[in-house]
Amino acid sequence: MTAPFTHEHEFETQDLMINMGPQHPSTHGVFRMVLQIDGEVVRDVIPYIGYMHRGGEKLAETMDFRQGIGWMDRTEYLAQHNAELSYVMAVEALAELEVPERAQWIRMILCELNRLSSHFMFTGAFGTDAGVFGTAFVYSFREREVILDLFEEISGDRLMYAYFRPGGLAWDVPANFERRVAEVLKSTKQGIKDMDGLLTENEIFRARTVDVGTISAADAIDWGCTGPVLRASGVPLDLRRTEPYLYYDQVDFDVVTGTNGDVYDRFVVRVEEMRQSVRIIEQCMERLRPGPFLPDRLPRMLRTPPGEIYLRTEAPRGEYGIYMVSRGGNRPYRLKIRSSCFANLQALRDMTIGSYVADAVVILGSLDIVLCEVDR
Amino acid sequence: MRGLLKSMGVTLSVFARKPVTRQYPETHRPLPERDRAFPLLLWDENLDEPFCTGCHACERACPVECMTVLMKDNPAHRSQGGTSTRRKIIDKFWIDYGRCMRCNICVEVCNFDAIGMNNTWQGHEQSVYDRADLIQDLPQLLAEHKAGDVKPWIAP
Amino acid sequence: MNHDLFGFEINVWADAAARLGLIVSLMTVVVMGLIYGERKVIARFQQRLGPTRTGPAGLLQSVADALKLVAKEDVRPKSADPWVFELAPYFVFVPIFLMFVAVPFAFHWEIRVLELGIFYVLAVSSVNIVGWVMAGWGSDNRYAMLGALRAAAQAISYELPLVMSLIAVGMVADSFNLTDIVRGQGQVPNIVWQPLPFFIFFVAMLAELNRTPFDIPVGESEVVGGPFVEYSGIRWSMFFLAEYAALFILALLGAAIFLGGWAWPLGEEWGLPWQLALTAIKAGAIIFAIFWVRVTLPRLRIDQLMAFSWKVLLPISFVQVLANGLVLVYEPPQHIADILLAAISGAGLVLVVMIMNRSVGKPRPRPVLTNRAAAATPPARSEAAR
Amino acid sequence: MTQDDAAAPSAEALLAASIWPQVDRALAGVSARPEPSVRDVIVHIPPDQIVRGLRALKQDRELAFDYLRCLTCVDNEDDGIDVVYHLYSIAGRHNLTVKTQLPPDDLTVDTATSVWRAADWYEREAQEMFGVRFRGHPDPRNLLMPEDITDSFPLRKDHPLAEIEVLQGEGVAYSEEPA
Repeated sequence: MTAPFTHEHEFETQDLMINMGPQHPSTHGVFRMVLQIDGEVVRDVIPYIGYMHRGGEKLAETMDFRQGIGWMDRTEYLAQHNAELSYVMAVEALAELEVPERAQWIRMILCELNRLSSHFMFTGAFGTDAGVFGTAFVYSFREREVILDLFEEISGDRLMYAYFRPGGLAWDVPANFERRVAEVLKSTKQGIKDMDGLLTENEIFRARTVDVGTISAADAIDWGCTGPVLRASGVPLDLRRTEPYLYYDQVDFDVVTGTNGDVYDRFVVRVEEMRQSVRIIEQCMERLRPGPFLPDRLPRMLRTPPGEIYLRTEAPRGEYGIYMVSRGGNRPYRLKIRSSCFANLQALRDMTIGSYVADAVVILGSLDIVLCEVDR
Repeated sequence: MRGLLKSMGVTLSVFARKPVTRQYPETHRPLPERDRAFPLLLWDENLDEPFCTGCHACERACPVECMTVLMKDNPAHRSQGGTSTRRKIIDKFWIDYGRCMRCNICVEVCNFDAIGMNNTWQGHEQSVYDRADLIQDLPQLLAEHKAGDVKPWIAP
Repeated sequence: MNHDLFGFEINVWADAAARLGLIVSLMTVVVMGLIYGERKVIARFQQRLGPTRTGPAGLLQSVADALKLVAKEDVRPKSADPWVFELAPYFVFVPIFLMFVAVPFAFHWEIRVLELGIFYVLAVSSVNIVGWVMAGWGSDNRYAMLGALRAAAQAISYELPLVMSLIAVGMVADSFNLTDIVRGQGQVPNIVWQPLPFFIFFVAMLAELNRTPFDIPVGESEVVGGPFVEYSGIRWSMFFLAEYAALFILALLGAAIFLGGWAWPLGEEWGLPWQLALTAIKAGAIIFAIFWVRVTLPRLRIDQLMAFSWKVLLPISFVQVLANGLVLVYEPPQHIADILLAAISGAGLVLVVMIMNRSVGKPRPRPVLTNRAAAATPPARSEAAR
Repeated sequence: MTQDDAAAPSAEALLAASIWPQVDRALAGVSARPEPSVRDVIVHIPPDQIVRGLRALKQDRELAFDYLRCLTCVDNEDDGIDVVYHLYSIAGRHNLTVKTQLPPDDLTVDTATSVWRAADWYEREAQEMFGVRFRGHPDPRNLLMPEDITDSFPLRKDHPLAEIEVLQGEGVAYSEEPA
């Protein structure tokens, strides 16, 4: 721990150490940071993580590939479909499974819907961090709820879907899927409009976020940031575009990048990404055809040949990578989850030093961390 | 100032909308057919015995090891002078609902369609004062389907 | 000066006691109503229902809350300063009650008519900051400390524009007596002549009440409730009683000083119920606006908040006072004076809005959308497929 | 972690078509051994040269591996511990996996934080989870685990997983695996 240092004013002052978290309301879970403040200005930040560490990587080594899917949900509880996707795609790549077309389209739709629900969660929580009395939170939860209802109709659970399987899906979507997606998208568009109108142009919101927590593109790359945090700095790194998986190379969408890399850009990039997700889903719905959702030949107990793969997909918070080492058998020899929040959080210290205490909260909110994913 | 007025306009327009709140304990949202609450065992009405033969498939597949299964010879089997076609049948079965993570794997691995996920609100509303009360034994697991309260959805 | 409240002669002390009792009971009922009202209104702004369980439509929610708070354990941290900690709520609470004395509800329907009513209200109201700082200091908690210092800085900064805006109105109304000010608005309310002071008053009121967007002393997401962070039970509820009572009183003051109180548009001849209703409607409108602002706007940061007070509101309120003084000293004909006052004040309001717009700047253009990513290097080369 | 048996017969051809020739050129003076894999090429570099190799990969103008995706370890039990670096170049959009094998008796490697700051937390995590010491790391405290646990490395294969206590069954003690 850095010793509190004194520095010269007209009179001698000592910096105040403030312990923010793990029970602080705006640390998004159990994150803790020790702020060293001089008046209202943050001199230093020491982040502490690990309160949610459950040894997930060790546990995953003991679970076979089907059991592991349920575990992936629990590492990323706001973008479960995306987390499952990385895992099952890693298994598919190792086991050389062909995934039927219908399953791929459905996966894409669900992942994008999940991105919407996750970004709604972000906009809501971020509004609360910026000091809107719950309104942004309630608006975005209203929309997220609609999406979760759809997920429940498809997979049976509201949060822990366990719906993707190596090779495809656990079962087919219900018959009224297309109608329901159209309904959800209609409500979602209204929700994005509400969210946008409530915050994006608001002068106070802009005063709070513009040029706060700025990080340059070079720094963001050096710290290993991904996702909207990196794109807000102007780096168009979107794995859906740079390393297309599923059928992302067959749909038309825009990679959203900001210009300044500040908190405001991170917010508007996410709002714009939500619009792009809606676009992607609409295109996917047009391309969705009936067909099988699992390969014809699927072993009862899936085993993979020895090998290793680092499989990454673009989750709402950035690159969600699964490094899977297989030595044969029905479970991974080693599973490393490359969490996007973990890397993004590293950059927090750089962003926060020199800003105000109130900014520290907003900057942390703009990273959109999920502590379960950070600590695993 | 324009942005502030726009924000105020958004909140005012929402003021005029209908509230979306559901009064939860009184009005339940209709659950979809596929909803997964907690696993329960199914009752074979034709033979008046559980479908479950105690084959341990679900117990072995459970990622959190929340199940305990014991089988026995079926006293109602044909060879014993009964009518049942099941040579073995479930003797004792426990599921710790407090540990279950509702992943649906037990339903998928079951060869007899003998276990299903409760898809009713009673399945979700399981609050008790003691964790030990969440451990369900065989009669409890069978009761709901036996009484016809639950029609679990099992993936085709 | 001392009007008879009940229409017949009674002992002075009995009269005082009766008035005091009236205040306390009125205050309690009003605060409970306000809390219920706020929860319901904010719920509707958020497409929710608000309290529904306690009593019909949740009407008894405040009663239930009060009972809960009274029954709760009154915890004091071991390291807190016992006297400062325990006395702080009273220092917040009592000044708010004292403010009630001068507020006119209707014609001849106030506790006391004070010649310098505005000064009295402002002087008394600024005492409660002592209580805030005591709460923050006595709690021995760094969040509380930070919140208390923020509260002190903010209260002092916004006290000045508040005073200046009311002085400007007092100049126009030619009196600091609240009753006289209200009576003088029988034809036209002061907001028409003095829109800028009304704006300053409204903003400063939000700051004095620690309401969004000026709720940095209690900001939940930053200092977790600020000075109250260590309080619980009855002491905590006293802070909130004081907060809502202050909300009510300042709304009444705003209604009386700027919106014509009970006098406009009905005049003095109409009966007491009408006048009370007018006051209530106007105060209610101000309170609704406060709730609306609270539910919509994010919180300002401390430096922006300070800058807004010292660099915008205070200079411009001085200019307003100066302009009013010039107009009134040279005594132009009545209608020209009126037009001048309104025009200057309106121009000032426009100026404030322009400054606000300018300080924030134009909205940034939408983020960059690239359909084909910038780098053209094909990725295929990097990967060796097995 | 070898895959010789699983590699396709034309491993050389695959490597030639991959990014390996450029990597080979950039890694002049570093003894590197390539290995084709399911997706990205793996390059093995001995531990004493690893930081030199990584820096060469980052600074090479054509390759420009400016982005450290992930850093982790794999416990190979008797063969020591692999440290695995997943690199990416944002401008060139190519990937590379770099591995270095640490012998079990000397789990020490130079820190990569001097190349990418992103390695900071990854190395701290690898250090507490595998017991690999990163020489020259600026802040080698525990990251995820309590600060006083420094002698136990949970992600190693020899670290036991806690038994699941079974609370039900014939008496509470029922825990044997049924036949």
